[in-house]
Amino acid sequence: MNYAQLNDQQIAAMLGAIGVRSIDDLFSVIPDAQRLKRPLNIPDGVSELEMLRDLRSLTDRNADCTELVCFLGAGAYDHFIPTVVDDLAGRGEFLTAYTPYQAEASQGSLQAFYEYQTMICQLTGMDVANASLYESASSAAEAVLLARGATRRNRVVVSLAVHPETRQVLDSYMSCLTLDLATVPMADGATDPSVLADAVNDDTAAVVVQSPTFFGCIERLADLARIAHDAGALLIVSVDPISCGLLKPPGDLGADLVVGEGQALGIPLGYGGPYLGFFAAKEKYLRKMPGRVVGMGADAEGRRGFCLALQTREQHIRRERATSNVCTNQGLMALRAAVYLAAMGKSGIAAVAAQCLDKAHYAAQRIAALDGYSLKFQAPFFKEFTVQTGRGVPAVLKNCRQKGILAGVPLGRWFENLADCFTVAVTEKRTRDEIDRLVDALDTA
Amino acid sequence: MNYAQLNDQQIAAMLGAIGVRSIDDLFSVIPDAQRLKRPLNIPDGVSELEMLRDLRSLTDRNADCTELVCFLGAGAYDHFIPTVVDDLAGRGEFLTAYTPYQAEASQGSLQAFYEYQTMICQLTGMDVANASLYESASSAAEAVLLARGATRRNRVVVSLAVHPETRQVLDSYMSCLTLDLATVPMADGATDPSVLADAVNDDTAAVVVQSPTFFGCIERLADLARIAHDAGALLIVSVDPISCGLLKPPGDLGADLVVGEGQALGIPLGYGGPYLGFFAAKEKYLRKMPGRVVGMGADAEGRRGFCLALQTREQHIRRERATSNVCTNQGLMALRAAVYLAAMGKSGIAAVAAQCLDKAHYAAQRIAALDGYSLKFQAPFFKEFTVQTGRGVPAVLKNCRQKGILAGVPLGRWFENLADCFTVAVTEKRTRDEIDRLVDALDTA
Amino acid sequence: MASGNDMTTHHQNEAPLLFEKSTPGTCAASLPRSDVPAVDRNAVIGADLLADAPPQLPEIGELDLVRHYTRLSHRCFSIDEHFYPLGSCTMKYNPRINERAAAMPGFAQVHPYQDESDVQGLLELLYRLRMDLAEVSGLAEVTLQPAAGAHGEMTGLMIINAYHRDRGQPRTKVLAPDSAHGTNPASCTICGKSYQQIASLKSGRIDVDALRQAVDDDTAALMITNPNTVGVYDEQIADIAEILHARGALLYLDGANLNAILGIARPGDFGVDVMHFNTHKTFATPHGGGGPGAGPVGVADHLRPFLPVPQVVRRDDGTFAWDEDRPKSIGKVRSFYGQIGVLVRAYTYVRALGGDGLLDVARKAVLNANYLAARIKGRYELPFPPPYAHEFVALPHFDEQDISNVDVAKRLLDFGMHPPTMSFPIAHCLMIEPTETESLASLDAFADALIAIADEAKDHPERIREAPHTTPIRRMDEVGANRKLNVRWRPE
Amino acid sequence: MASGNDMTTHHQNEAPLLFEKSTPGTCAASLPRSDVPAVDRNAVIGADLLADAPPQLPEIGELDLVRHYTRLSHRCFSIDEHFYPLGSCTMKYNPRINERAAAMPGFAQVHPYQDESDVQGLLELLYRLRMDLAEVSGLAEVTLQPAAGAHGEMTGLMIINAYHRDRGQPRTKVLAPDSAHGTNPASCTICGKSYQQIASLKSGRIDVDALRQAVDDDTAALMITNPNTVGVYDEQIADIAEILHARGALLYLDGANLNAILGIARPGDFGVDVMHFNTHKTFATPHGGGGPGAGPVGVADHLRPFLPVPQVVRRDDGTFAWDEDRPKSIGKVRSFYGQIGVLVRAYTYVRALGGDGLLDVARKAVLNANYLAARIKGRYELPFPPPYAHEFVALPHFDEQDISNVDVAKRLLDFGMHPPTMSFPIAHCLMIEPTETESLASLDAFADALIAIADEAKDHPERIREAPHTTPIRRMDEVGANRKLNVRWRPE
Ligand SMILES: Cc1ncc(COP(=O)(O)O)c(C=O)c1O
Ligand SMILES: Cc1ncc(COP(=O)(O)O)c(C=O)c1O
Repeated sequence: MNYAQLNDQQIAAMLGAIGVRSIDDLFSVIPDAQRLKRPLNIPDGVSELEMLRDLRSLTDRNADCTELVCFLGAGAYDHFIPTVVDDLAGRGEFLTAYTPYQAEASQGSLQAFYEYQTMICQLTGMDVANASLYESASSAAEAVLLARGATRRNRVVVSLAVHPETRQVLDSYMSCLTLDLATVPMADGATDPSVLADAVNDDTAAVVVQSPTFFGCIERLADLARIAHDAGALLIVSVDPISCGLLKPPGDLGADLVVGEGQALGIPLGYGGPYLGFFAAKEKYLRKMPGRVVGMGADAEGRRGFCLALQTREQHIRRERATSNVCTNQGLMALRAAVYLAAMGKSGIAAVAAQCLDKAHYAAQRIAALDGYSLKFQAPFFKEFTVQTGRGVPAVLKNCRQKGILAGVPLGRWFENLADCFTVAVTEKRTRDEIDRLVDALDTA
Repeated sequence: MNYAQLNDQQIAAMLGAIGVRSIDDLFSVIPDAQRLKRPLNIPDGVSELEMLRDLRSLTDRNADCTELVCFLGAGAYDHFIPTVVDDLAGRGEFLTAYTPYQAEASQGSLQAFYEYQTMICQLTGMDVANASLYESASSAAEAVLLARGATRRNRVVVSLAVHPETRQVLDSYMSCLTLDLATVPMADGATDPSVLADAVNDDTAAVVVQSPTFFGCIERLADLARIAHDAGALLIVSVDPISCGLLKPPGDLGADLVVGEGQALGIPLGYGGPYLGFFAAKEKYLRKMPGRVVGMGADAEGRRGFCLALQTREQHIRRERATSNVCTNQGLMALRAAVYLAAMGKSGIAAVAAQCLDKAHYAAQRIAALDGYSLKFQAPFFKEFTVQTGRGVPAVLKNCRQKGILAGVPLGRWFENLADCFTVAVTEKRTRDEIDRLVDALDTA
Repeated sequence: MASGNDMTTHHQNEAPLLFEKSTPGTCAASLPRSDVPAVDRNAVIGADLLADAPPQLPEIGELDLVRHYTRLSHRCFSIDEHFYPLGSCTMKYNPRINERAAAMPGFAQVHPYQDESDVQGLLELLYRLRMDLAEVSGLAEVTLQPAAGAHGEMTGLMIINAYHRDRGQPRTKVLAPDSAHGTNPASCTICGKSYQQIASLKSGRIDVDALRQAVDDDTAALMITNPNTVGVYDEQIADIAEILHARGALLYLDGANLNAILGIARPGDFGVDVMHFNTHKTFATPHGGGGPGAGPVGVADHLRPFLPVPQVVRRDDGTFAWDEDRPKSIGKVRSFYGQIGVLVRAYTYVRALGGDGLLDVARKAVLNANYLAARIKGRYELPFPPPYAHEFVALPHFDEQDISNVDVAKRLLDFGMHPPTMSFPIAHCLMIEPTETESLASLDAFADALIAIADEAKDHPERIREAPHTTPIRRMDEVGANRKLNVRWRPE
Repeated sequence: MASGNDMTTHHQNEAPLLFEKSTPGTCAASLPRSDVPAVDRNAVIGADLLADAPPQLPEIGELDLVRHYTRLSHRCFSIDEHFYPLGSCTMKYNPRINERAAAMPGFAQVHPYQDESDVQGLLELLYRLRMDLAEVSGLAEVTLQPAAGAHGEMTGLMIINAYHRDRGQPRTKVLAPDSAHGTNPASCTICGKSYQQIASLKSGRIDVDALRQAVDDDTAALMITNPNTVGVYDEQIADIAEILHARGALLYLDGANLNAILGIARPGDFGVDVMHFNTHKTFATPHGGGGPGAGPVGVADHLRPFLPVPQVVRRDDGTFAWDEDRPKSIGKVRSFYGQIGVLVRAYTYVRALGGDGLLDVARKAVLNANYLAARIKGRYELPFPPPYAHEFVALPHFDEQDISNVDVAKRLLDFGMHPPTMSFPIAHCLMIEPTETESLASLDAFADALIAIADEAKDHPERIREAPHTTPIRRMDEVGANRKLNVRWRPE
């Protein structure tokens, strides 16, 4: 394929207008020694039909969640996505627009992002939100950087119950900086408040927790907020946005910064990306926030309009003193989340959350009643829970997979002491029949 | 699901504004005896997720041409459709617009149809074209009605080499009218000119032929036109639009009216519909054409604009004296064809036609070389040809199907004397490897 | 693109024709290189049959093609963006899930001549839809074959024709009230019937006395729309059926307005012998800028022998099949089986809503229409008394200012709303059908706009007469376009 | 919707906020009824953890939702409709086939924790892309993990940091020319590096003497863009690399402008140690109104040990896997593996074009830029001498009329064209990158528009200063919006 649109006569005329004899002449500045003297070693281009065949030959070797029954979670969830989300967010005008620097030419995307920001605030109970970051883990890292700047402190305390990949990413981000990262252990699948209280000191910039935790348990955020705030530290909460359809939002429980993975909000599993990092904060941190923020104002004639706000925080203006280096964000994913949230609305999000709760508890009860399986933790959970089994996790999961069921995420990879555990996530999309099939498969494993 | 958008308070307020107490009151005019006193016996409504599951359970029981290799033709062809066709013709603005009666609100669709009309003329070599009819067979019937009106004659001569379903439809249309339908036999897969000459008389309104014929053979249209015109009859040609990428168009060979199946122009197989009946004519029949026609003109300020032209031919104005009863046509299919033709362009349509020709001939040669198979006809063919076999057509086709190949359309259903034949269509989409697999499957059948 | 007209919006820039953008040598599509030997064309085809040059189609690169059609799409009003209260057209929301359904490869990528065993799921879908439509209409059997409403009318008339012939009484006359849609008389002509118009009463209902006088032994049928095109349910319908049946004539129902009575009253129950459905009205399949639709036809028991072939049936073993065995059938009215993709959408709609949901459709469609009527009453003449069914007729009475219904329609465009149906079924009227899917806010905005225009008629009549002001073109000179016909582009 | 502003176009009608359209009780989505018992929430969760009420999200029916976003989409400029010559952003055509590729269930519906055996096709795709990018860049190994260009910069700097540490020589300073993109210095900060700016010469090239002076034993790296952001290929690059390497420092290439040298010159061959790619520039993945992109990072051989984990690898048995075994790795920079859907698009683009096609991209991108420059030369100042790479900088010199580059940009909107990049990399400039996918007609229309504006600056300067005139809003008061911040809606 070739997407250029010039024919030979046109090229000749253009070269004439430029005043050179060949396209090669335009590259004359590149010294010979710096040139590639052979064709790129990349297969020849193909037509659309061949390309589709190639892609199909690749997808044929993937087993996807339209064929399998997915109980995997751990940060990526098989929630239902209304058809309108694809159709509306997929419109070419949204897809092929750039960042809305030219406000007058971008009122559509700007308004959509303003509405997105608002809905993220409504979900999380926070005051303000940005227009997206890459995904949850790097958003958590950005939150830590904000906390460091806001407190001028250099220690960060992270709960062991935070997603291990998030902790890994925090590690990488912190490694270049003079920032201490301390991890506090957990009790019953959630942060142990007494250990946390000991770990937090007056050089602590932030406490980072996740709720529900990586193990599915709901954190008692109010207690954790008190501990953080008592020490002058910020509480950073990574939250499952779907859980906000049912649980008290972190903003009501003392969180200073709320981040999280927006994938659950209308974004396909996509093998892990592109996803959506959302970022919400108390009002006072607005000017320290990373990423783009859309504001509402007026045009020269006083009509309502939208534009990027607080650009002076950003890299293209503030350069090395910017609040973050982020430039390209996840605009289209934020749009998807916005369409999803607007489609669901107040009652829809509550219904999704309620069904997750009911179905996860139905599954947990039935699994716990099986011989050789038990629930690892007693703390309340929302849509995901940790199962312990003496039957050998890999064998159990493999048996389920053979029956077309993705039964859970094994924990041994990250936690040696939990090698006999796996987490099971149950979304509103799962049917009782599918859960029963899971239970049967586990039983016969 | 429910697509209404009113809540109870709104309904109450609306009833108040109307001055009735309940929605039931609005139906008070319907006498009790005329009412249905029970709920409709249609299953309860379902959510989107359940609906998708239901649809999936149905499609799971269909074997489609993305899994099978399709050599079926006979009026519906598995041609390549560029991705842009779906994306552009599928845009909501096109999809959910009505017939462009309000010109100022419909410049987009009007221009697209004007361009479609032009490209149909460019393809067929005709002067004018309408903005679509239902599909090829009813278009042929409309052409016959035009010819009857134009000649005030009452006999129509149809070649046996015209698609049998087209002939059936002509039969139905004619059966209510005082119109005689005569069928002329064929010689070597095409219309027998000497028999045709005898069949045409001075009450003959039109001669209807198809090229390539149902059996794949290319008609000598110039000869047929001479016979028709000598008797004062019109020549109506149903043409494969793809063949016009390579063969002399009917307009250059004397056709008065050209119709055909536009499915090959970017429309999916779709089990037979919705398809696209195109209709082109010599200039002098413009005012007698059925269906909508878009014209170019100017607005009040002299800018170029488009509107429906010659509406006085149509049913909403002329009622029982309209040129046709057609109202809803195949607008979106015409748009698909337009996008397809514009995407392919002059060189693309020539390349498609050339590959059809080459691949069909490669397949025909290889099949003819097999033991027990021969080509039924000697006349030149384009992308489709008729194979004769002594091995039993049903068994042969079944064997191929078991190997994932849809080998051809058996002719016994329509022609007793051709029960040992089937037609094979080879589009540009088929690979040499697929053809070789077909040949192997036939060989081992 | 960069026209000299500097103050126009970017949406209003000229949209050049494909042909004006053509650049030789460019192409938006690509094909694999051929992997078979090239034949000698002169040898296998013969020079006399080969074209001298390929057809002179435009040549456009992919980006410019995308821009072209994206821009054209922005020059269309559509349900997806605008309130679209076209009377008798039932411009309800076209659910996106229906589009997804129709695009599934198991429906969209199936060849019509595949063996029945390859398409059991699709045949079951068609069978279910056939049964659902029979249930909705109260008729004995439904064919899914006709391509649109008018095609359904023709099919119905062919069936009626065959029925009378079969009884040895061929009949030539078909009646319809003056409010009938233009396709009714046109379909009569295409079926070789003579058409006779029956007067309507002031109330919009049919003049039963006139009907009684018109019906004779040569009357094949009456075609009626109920609720009719002025938005009135004609409760005389059972009597009308009786009058016809007494003389051996049949009652044909134009089902365009079925939306108003879904689940409430069934044509089969009030005496109808034949009817067509418009899936693109009642069952939410998109209009596509003109089509495709689908026009299934339902018939009472005595007409079943005459239905088109093939019919989708369920065999005793539970499999689904096409049945050709109907000796008295009128035959086929189109190739293959029907507008399958449209029928898939209709099926999805019916099943998603369910029986209760369909009833709710009728109730809210009627509520919305009556509410709109109530809101504009006093400012527009409503020639027929309420309550209305799903639509109603309004007359702008601004004659003193020389403002026509067309002017009002064009002015509505400036408010971002599509006008109602114009001058049908009575002269100078607006025929308004809001449908059940509109929100109260949209209804109110439309009523407000109509009232604002009525006000404007006093203060700024020229604004209305010169409307529209804000569309990509100003008012189209349709007379001029018809006088100097240009229906295709040609190189200069 | 029916605003009082009667003369505006329907595209320009107010677009109310979702929240202003909210109607309690309506919902665009539907869920199956739950088929499991409802739990006692207070028992299993506890009242203290339960929300008192659901979040106050807006409540909208499906039709109004579709209308809302359709309308918003009409209020965006986009490549699909407009010429969009944003310098340094490479706004080329985003092929539709790439969207189809990314949507295939085998890519889009896969969970990141599925077993490798379930995703062999996808892993092979990623592996191929990894190798293709290495080939394009001439570097030893590529990671696909970073989420965008800036994220790639950060990843690259982390790698550089780890490298110096590993050699026992931690270094704190990073240099970059003054024409560097803002993300370069910002990425330094996020990686704890101090940032030092190096002057550029009049020719747009880096001042090598200044560089030589700045490089010391604490210099971790120089970040450079080549061709740089003024559109000039800096042929000193090999010398620059030598200067750095001589002092143990590394050369980082910001790959934003890779489009200009695809298949012609490779960073790895001219001395680069680390670079990032922007798939959403060079490899035609859509910008999506801000993102997502992807920022793969390539490194020379000596930096491979430090690449992020996991890496997609091909095992000896021909299967594909994620390799975590890289003891000196910087770890992970994001969760899971990267922007997979974006990478699928990039793969599709690379493979569809092939090696030759990529070379053709560079040649035509450079041709188009130089042609545009030639067309406007004389009317706009071109501060750097040609030939240019894929982009160039122009200065509107209408100062006498008090017309700024921003005014010109806004006026371009009235011509239906998106403005170039503004005031970067030098003050008051327009930075213009047409890309290779534009037709000559589009280039000419843009040149004509710029020239028309230059003319207009003499005759009607106010038209420019007051532009835009034709967009949904007139010129936005950005200062006011920043002064009175409103970054979320709240009920009155
Ligand atoms: C009352 C009535 N009858 C018949 C028709 C014709 O139906 P179709 O357009 O589907 O052919 C219409 C369509 O507008 C109509 O409104
Ligand atoms: C020269 C240059 N470097 C870096 C970046 C940052 O890349 P991204 O936006 O993908 O983070 C950009 C993007 O605009 C750029 O133009």
